[in-house]
Amino acid sequence: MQRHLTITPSPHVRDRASTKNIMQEVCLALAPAGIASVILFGAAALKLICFSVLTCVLTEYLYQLITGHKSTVGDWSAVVTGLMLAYNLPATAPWWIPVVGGVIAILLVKQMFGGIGSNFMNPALTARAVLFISWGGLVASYPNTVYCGGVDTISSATPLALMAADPSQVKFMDLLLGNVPGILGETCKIALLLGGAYLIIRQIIDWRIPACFIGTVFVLYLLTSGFNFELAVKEIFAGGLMLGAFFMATDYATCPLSRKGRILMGLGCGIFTFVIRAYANYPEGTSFAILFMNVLTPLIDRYTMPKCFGEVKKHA
Amino acid sequence: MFGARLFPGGIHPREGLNGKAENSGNPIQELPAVSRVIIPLSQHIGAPATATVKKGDHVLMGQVIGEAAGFVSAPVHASVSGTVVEVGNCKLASGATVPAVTIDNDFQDEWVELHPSEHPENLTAEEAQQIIRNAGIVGMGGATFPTQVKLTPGAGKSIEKLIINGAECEPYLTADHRLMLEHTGEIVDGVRLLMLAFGVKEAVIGVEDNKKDAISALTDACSGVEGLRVQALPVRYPQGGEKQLIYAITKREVPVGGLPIDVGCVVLNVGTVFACDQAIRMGIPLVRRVTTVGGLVNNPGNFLVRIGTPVKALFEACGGTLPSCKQLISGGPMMGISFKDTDCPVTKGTSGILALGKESIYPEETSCIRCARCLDACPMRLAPSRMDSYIRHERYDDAEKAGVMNCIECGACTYVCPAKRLLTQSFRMGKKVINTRKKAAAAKAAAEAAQLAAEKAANEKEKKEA
Amino acid sequence: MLKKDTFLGAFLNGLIYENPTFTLMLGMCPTLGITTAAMNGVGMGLATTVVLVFSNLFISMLRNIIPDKVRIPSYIVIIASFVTMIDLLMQAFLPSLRAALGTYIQLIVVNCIIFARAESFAAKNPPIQAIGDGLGMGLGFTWAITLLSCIRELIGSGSIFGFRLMPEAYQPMAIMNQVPGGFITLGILLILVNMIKAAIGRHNQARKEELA
Amino acid sequence: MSTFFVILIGQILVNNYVMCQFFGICPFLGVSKKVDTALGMGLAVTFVITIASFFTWLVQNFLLVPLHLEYLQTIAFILVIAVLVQVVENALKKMSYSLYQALGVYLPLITTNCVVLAVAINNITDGYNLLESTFSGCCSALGFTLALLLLAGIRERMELSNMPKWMQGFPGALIMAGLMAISFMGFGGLI
Repeated sequence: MQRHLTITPSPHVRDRASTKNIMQEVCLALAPAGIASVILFGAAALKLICFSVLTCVLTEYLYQLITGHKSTVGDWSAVVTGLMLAYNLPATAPWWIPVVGGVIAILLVKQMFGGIGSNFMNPALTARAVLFISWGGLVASYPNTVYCGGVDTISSATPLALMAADPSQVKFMDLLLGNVPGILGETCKIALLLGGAYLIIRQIIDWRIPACFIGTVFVLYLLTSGFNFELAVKEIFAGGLMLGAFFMATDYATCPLSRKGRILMGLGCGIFTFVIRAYANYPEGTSFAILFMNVLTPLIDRYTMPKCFGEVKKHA
Repeated sequence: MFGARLFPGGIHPREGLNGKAENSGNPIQELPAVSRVIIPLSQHIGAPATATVKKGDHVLMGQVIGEAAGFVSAPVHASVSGTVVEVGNCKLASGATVPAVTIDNDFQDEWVELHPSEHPENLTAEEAQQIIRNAGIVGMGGATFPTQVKLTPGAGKSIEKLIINGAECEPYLTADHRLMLEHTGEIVDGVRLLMLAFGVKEAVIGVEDNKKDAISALTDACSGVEGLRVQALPVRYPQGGEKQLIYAITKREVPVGGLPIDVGCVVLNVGTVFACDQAIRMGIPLVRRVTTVGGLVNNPGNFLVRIGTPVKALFEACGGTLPSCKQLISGGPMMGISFKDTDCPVTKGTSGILALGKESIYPEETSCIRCARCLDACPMRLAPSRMDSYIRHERYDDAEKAGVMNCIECGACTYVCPAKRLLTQSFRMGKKVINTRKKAAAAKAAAEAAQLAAEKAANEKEKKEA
Repeated sequence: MLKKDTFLGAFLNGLIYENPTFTLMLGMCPTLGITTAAMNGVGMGLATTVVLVFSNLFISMLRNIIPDKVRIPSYIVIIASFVTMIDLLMQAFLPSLRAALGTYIQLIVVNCIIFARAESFAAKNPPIQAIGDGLGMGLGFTWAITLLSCIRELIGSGSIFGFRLMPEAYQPMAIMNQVPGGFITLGILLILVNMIKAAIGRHNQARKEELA
Repeated sequence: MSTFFVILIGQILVNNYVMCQFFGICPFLGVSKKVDTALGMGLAVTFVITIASFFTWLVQNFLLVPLHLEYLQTIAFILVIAVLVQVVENALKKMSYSLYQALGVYLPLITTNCVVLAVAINNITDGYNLLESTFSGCCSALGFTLALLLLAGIRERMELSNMPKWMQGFPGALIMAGLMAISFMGFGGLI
């Protein structure tokens, strides 16, 4: 009877979900977009993904080795960061771009603030922004797909830029399948929708963020274009909006905790994406909008904490 | 996918072998009396009862062996007839050492003279309170709060609604389920008597709808009773929490720091109501209860056990634990206490005894990833991850502001945490520290006030003398 | 360590021990604002040093005359006068450097280093030490921001003082010339300085223990 | 109207004095440990800058320019600001003691906050009229407050994370500020 019995505090059953399998599921959800990018942009895409993931994992491993922390490489979070970083690069980027980006993402943004869960900005997006600002020529050039001119040719304009001139120039089917110039992960919307739907069904991400995010952008375009439905639909299917809304804005560490806060996060991302897309220097506003909302997140959290059960009645 | 819910938060805890599904079909069987029972005198919240017997005394079944010591307390009765062999201490499953009376069973099952109520349907509130108090009835869902205290609303408050807790939301436990099936009549009768005695117009029996047979049985039995109805509740833990159940049924929120009576409700467990019925109709005090034995045992079942029976007798009746058993739990897997010593007695609050496997062993804690699952799971709408980090950084004031004192320790946050953080554990510790500090502060303030008063008095005296 | 109330002591204190940038964390705006090129660092540092020395000197000389109540406006007037002089001199003789430094020259007046030294040192010490302190603090500030600007210029433009040092293939990291680069570089530099300090501290501690 | 909108967005987001131009870094790093104090400081600064923008514009256009004393701008402005801070402090003490208690401790620090002087000088350089100057001053100060609040929020959160020892304090705050500044760069070219 007494053999190897243990005493632990309650509760005595735990859910099966762990950090590791959540991250693995995110990787799984990211996989279709990765496969699509290899199909669309060829071996160059695969090379960048490998470099990015390897750098992230290695940086995390080495940092923890040097500082004497227990290695958290096994939780797959570095792999997720690596994938997201690669998805944010054009296929023409040289090999050292994901390497520099990976080091920045893991070291500067994540580990220096205490590792997983402690970073206040999305590592992959921050790294992308740094690369973007530093080497705009290399990171902000968008190659054509294999099926449309070939990866060697740099497109003159992304769908977003084309649409600014005339929405009918861009075919909806091309947007959906990803046969448009752009960064690796953003072009194939079917793959992204698939991954996003998977994450929502598995309840890994909160549907409120992508729904509010995409919805806000859609509504704003509809309103400002005099109810040009075609433009509004194409706008939400163009650029990095889907990638950002499903995979970046929903990053646990950098989005608000409460449901109300998450709705605000989605709205804020949507508004800033629209504003930057429509009026600022950069053709693509998703990443900067998300980064800005990341910075706002602690304040959102502060003011949207749910009221304790029973506190509402007291004031009424 | 998202599941219906009638209260904020909540989870669906998973079950292992011999859970509700396997065990709810096993009828209640009476566990044969054991030769020696150890009856703790502290089986309730409040002051321990004071022993009224001494070594060598002969006691009868149902005889008072410990008297309630104060308002928030409950008497304790002998569950067998026999000879008192020791008035000493015993260890409970929680590890606490409490005073206890050990009785050697003479197997005569000789009852003391029972005093059934002469007019059960015309009891006054005071009479009913007295009967319940004398019967030693406490909350049998596990909280063990003396029932008559609950039924004594403070000045200016009245019981509008009686809510009967048949939710039994903890995994594995089926004792209440079986009780509702096999003693439907007594339970409904008990509710009716309480309604009459306390002038309550409305009563609701809340049952989770994984107990369809119990719901239909109760509904049938209720049909003749005015103001009493059965409400099926979607399955969700912790539906059986007082505040959650009240909200699920009445949509009233018990205010922070308040009691159910503040919103006109009193919540009683079905087991408690059954015990009340027994006490009023037959004069039988609380000496037995139904306990589930489940998990990794050979033959799980629901047993009518005499209070004070060592837990090992239950395991023996179940054919022993399976080799894969790693942990024994008293109570449900979410809020129960793990224990090693199977000599500890079954008490009034023992709703179940479980044997769990390696899933109950704690995995290693990792960093919080801010997934906010704990926020979604918290039935009190708290932010567990945040309170946890306040407590771990020893910022107790902030933790208190964040509402840690409202935590009901249901364990839902800890259950869902993918980083496997020991949230509930941390809150228990934090609450303890905050309470200790508050007590210290109050003591200090009282001392200062006393000193001030003394000085003032001295000053006045001086003045008078001058 | 030398005592602060000698000229040399005050000088070294500012230069190293209580370096305004790395220890006192004063004067952050110019430290970050103009350090995109090494030359700017030197120019800003020296301009600040001149103002600091003269304001320290004057405030120290007048320390027994200025009534306590109006000391802050008085200091501000003294400092602002020197800043205006430096500003006008630079506009006349170093127009390109003045243009590169922009408003920051005028803002020397609110540089907390100068104000802090006036308040906490010059107002309490005789002129010689005050000059020492001004010189030490000023040069301490100068070397700190020059170091910072060298790093930023090297990574952000591939050169130092305009001389290309990085190989031809190196692609300059433009963000170093912008606001984020400034903050992050100083942050990392500060981490390194703190680590070196801690290492020296441990070393001294060990030696002390050895001696004892 | 559109000028005012441009000023609003420009001073708060695009040309945020702290995040995009490196002004007022000392109070930005110094008073950003707690959101509550950051808010107090932000409000005090907003109050002073708005009034200072108004008066420095008057001083520039009705005193310095007519007398051809533009080269005394720095001295004149800093004096105006120092006097203003003093006046505001005294006035607050008399008029609203609760407000004085809330903002009082921050007021003396404002004299040496370079945002105040920088805003005053830039208003003149940008050729704004009196109303625009005052509005721009107010918006700049709100931008400063925003940056301060954001950093304070992040620092409060980071206090609860397991940041390595060597990151705590100023180094961490600087790197946080740097990352924040990246997020502000997206607004480039908005106006």
